[in-house]
Amino acid sequence: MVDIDLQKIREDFPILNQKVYNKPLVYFDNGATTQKPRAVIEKINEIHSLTNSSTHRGVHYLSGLMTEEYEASREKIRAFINAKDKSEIIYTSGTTASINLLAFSFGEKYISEGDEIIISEMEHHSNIVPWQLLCERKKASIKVTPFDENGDLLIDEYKNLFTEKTRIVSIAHTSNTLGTVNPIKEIIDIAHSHNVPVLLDGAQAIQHEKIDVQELDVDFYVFSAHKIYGPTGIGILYGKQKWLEEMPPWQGGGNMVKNVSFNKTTYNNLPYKFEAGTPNYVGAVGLTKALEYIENIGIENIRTYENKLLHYSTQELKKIEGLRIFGNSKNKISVQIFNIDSVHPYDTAMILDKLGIAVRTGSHCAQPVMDHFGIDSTIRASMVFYNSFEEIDMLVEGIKKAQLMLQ
Amino acid sequence: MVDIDLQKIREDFPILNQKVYNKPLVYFDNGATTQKPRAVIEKINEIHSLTNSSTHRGVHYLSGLMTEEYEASREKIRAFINAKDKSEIIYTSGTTASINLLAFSFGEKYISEGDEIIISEMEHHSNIVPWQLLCERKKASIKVTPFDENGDLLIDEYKNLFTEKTRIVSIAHTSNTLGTVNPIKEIIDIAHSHNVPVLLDGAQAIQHEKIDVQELDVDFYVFSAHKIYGPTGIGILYGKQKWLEEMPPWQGGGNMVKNVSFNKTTYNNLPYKFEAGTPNYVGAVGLTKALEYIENIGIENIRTYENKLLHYSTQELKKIEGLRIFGNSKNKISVQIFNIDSVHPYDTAMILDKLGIAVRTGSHCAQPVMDHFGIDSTIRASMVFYNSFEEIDMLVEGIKKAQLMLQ
Amino acid sequence: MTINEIQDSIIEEFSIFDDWMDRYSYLIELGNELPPIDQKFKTDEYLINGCQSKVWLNAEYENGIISYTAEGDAVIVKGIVALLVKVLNNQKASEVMNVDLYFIDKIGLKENLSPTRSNGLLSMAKKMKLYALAYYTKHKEK
Amino acid sequence: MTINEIQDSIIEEFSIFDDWMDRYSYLIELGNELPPIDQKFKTDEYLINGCQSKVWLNAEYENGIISYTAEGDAVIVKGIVALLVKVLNNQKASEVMNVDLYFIDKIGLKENLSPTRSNGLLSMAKKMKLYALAYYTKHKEK
Ligand SMILES: Cc1ncc(COP(=O)(O)O)c(C=O)c1O
Ligand SMILES: Cc1ncc(COP(=O)(O)O)c(C=O)c1O
Repeated sequence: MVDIDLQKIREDFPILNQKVYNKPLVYFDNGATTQKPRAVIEKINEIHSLTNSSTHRGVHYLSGLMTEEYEASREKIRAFINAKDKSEIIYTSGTTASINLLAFSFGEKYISEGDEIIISEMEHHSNIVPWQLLCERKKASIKVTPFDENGDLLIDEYKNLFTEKTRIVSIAHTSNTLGTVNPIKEIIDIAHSHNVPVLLDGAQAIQHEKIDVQELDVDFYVFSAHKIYGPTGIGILYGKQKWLEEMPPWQGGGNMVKNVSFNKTTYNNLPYKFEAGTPNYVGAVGLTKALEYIENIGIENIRTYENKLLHYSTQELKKIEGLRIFGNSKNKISVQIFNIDSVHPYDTAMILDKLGIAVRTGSHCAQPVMDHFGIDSTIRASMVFYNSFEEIDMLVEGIKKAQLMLQ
Repeated sequence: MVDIDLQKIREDFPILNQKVYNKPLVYFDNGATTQKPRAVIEKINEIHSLTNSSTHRGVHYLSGLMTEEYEASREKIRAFINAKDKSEIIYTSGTTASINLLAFSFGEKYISEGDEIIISEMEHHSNIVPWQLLCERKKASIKVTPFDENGDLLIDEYKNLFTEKTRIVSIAHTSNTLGTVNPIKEIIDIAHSHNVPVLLDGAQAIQHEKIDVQELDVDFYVFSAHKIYGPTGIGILYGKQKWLEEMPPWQGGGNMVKNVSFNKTTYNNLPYKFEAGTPNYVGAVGLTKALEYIENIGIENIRTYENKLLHYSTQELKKIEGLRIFGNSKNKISVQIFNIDSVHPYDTAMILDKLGIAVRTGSHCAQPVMDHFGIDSTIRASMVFYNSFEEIDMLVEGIKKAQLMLQ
Repeated sequence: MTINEIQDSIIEEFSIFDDWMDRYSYLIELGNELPPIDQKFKTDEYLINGCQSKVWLNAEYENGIISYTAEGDAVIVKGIVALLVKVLNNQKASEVMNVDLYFIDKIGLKENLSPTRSNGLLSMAKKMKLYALAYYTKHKEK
Repeated sequence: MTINEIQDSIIEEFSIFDDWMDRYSYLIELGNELPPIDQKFKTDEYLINGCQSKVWLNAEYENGIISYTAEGDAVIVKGIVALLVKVLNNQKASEVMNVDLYFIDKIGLKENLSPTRSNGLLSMAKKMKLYALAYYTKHKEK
């Protein structure tokens, strides 16, 4: 296994080579969104300058070209997660839209009064609120799998949540706060033993490890392009064909229909049934370039390197007096949420900002996680393969400086 | 009033200066999607290379910058359509998503069994199917305003469609096939006299004329960025505050909430209540650049010039024997749908394609319009301000050549 | 003639064409000459997916030999399917199902069709081979 | 002192600061010194929108004079609001409501805050002026 050539990689990301407030940028807000490699930036440029044209519609050269690229992207994404068929890959505008699509469409078909949905205490709001909205409409209810002090799901409690009313499990593959990589195979197997399908929210997983949806036997898998080095406004819903075939459409409009009349409208085949309107084909092709970039570096190399970042940052942060890391699972991505005794995270982050270090503060769209620890907010530093050990040192120095100023 | 400096304008659009099959590209598929000026392309480039960061979240410099730009874009869009307040501007992924948002959310609140929705016979599928899906769910029904042989709506028939069950009118500002610019002021006034709100589908209007939503007193207005020289994956729903305040959210997720707990979730203020998940902030800022570009040329100048293209193309196409134009309203944008006696439109388009001329064939996502004329499909040539009279001549020559080969 | 002999003769025929106009004219001619398909096959079931205009295709089988009838509503597309029929009609199903249709590349048709349209061409070819495979398998089983 | 005299003295004070660290240290000091707001005002009603941490603000009015109490959960932000209180506290409402807060630009605070944070600052200033306007209008009407 080769290691990461950090210098080369950092050259691939133009944004990283800049200064803010005259300090070199240290970008540790990758959990919110990742930066884009040159290959993605240039591809988007190229489309806009040379090939832009609406897909599936025109009979002309450019339209043919764009359609080909758009569909080749779908095939690329299929291969990336090893879906069985490319009709199982639905383009959406992001993870949030993917979950909303599913909650609506699955909900219309399979959820009725009294039914139950299992989620977890560590979910992102995007994997809570769509289900709450559904439950309100259908008078169904949500059951919550708790996590322990390390940030690990309590699988025994999860097992006990199943009843004959359970219709679906929707759980983060990886938590955007605690960083926990959940035992998804176990989660899926348990659900399947009750004949309940599983949605995995892969927003924080797909960029860190190899996903094989067939091997996992997962029913639905969702993620956002912008968190895996691709553009904004595009995301994926993977679903097993048997479910997608049965589910009704979510949005209506151009492209998702076969025949429209005022008496009877028939819907298009998969995946188009779920793709209404002009697609974000620029985003789709941009995503593909990002996936190719990742593959060239090697997702296993990325994982190995990020693991080192995780361990180094854990070790160094723990040396800081009064600093508490939340989320200490043994199975964790390279993200750290933490607070410092008697210092507001926002103050620390303001000072870090001035040092050129971009972290995030707040509840990270996961208020139940904050509630678990009885806090309002934390600092989050999320590191990826273009970050360095030196940057972690700078973070630690910055925190100490802030501590000095603030305490 | 200055006229259009065509040469300069064409230089602003890199894609136009290329050859396909060794012929200069003549792009007449603007109804499907428009090309992007350099200003838009470069702005997207700049964001990806210099400022990309998730909005509304980080406390750090880049995030602050992107948030500013993203919200300044919203203000720009507000000003462009003269909405009262920027909280009335909701970002969506496109016209289709805007209409689906509205159909769902308005539908949840105001539509119940037996209620009626008025649309028209010339709607795009994206303004038909969302209402059909709603009607299926709520057991409501759709009433259709017909159009006459010229492609003008029959306003008397429209008036007669109102009952005390009518809940909303949703009609194209401008038809994507017939090109008809509907008498929207009249349509709105009639609806309002029945206390019924109106949605205008502005997908084919916003790029051709000045819109003032307050002067129109329209309740909802929707459009797509990619049809007004902006990026894909971003669109707008304008809604009067009083409606948007009352309507329930459509999608749930990050950003659209104030507080999330498993017992009770409260929603964010407008516009965020309707914007779940990481926004397509790159798209939003790109759209703004497109609007600025349009304003620099002057929307009135664009309109005047496009009118000339319309008249010239009508005159020249009519000289072709056996060619029939569908849609002959006096109030029309520069789009032509037509067929040639005993020739399949697809054959003509294939030959035009080889001559470098990009037109569209098919039902243009408006099957009811095709049904009206008892046909399956037509050719569509949609012209905008970067097209030239010479290009129209080339189209006419191309059609004649095709006719010779095919008849 | 064997399939390959026909392919070779088509390649020769096309070699004298200078440009796409000649090719299209020839396809139009072929299209116009294609005998109509039986009305009962002009249903959705016989439609080929991936074509942007309508193409209906039917195949019959007798004594190991497969025969095709086809029709399209656009004439150039009809010409393309006619070309395929010309090559594969009345050939052994066992040969058709595995045939290498090298003539497509050689006559410049693929480059002459925009990608989505060459998809249409490939869908037709694929469907024809599938028919052959289906009949062959069915009759071998007996 | 008049509002402008206070603004000028703050500008002078800040002029000796070389960098953001000095400025932040000063704000932290101010923040720590800010007297706490009455507990009953620490409710959503008194929260200022547009700040990324919590800031509560209340104003009282007597004989044309407006006085402010404020608090924040983050100390630098509290320092910023303290600075505003320092300038506007116990001044005439009629002056506060139209005041030009030129000191903000002059002390390099706006450049020193990322745009969303300078928005927070501007929201605070706006809210304070709004209080003044509201009281002024209410009492004039009587
Ligand atoms: C009149 C009209 N309405 C709606 C749409 C749908 O727009 P989009 O595909 O960008 O969602 C279009 C264009 O496709 C249109 O022309
Ligand atoms: C675990 C998780 N789920 C869902 C989301 C929502 O993704 P998006 O905002 O791209 O829709 C995020 C990121 O914000 C996330 O981290």
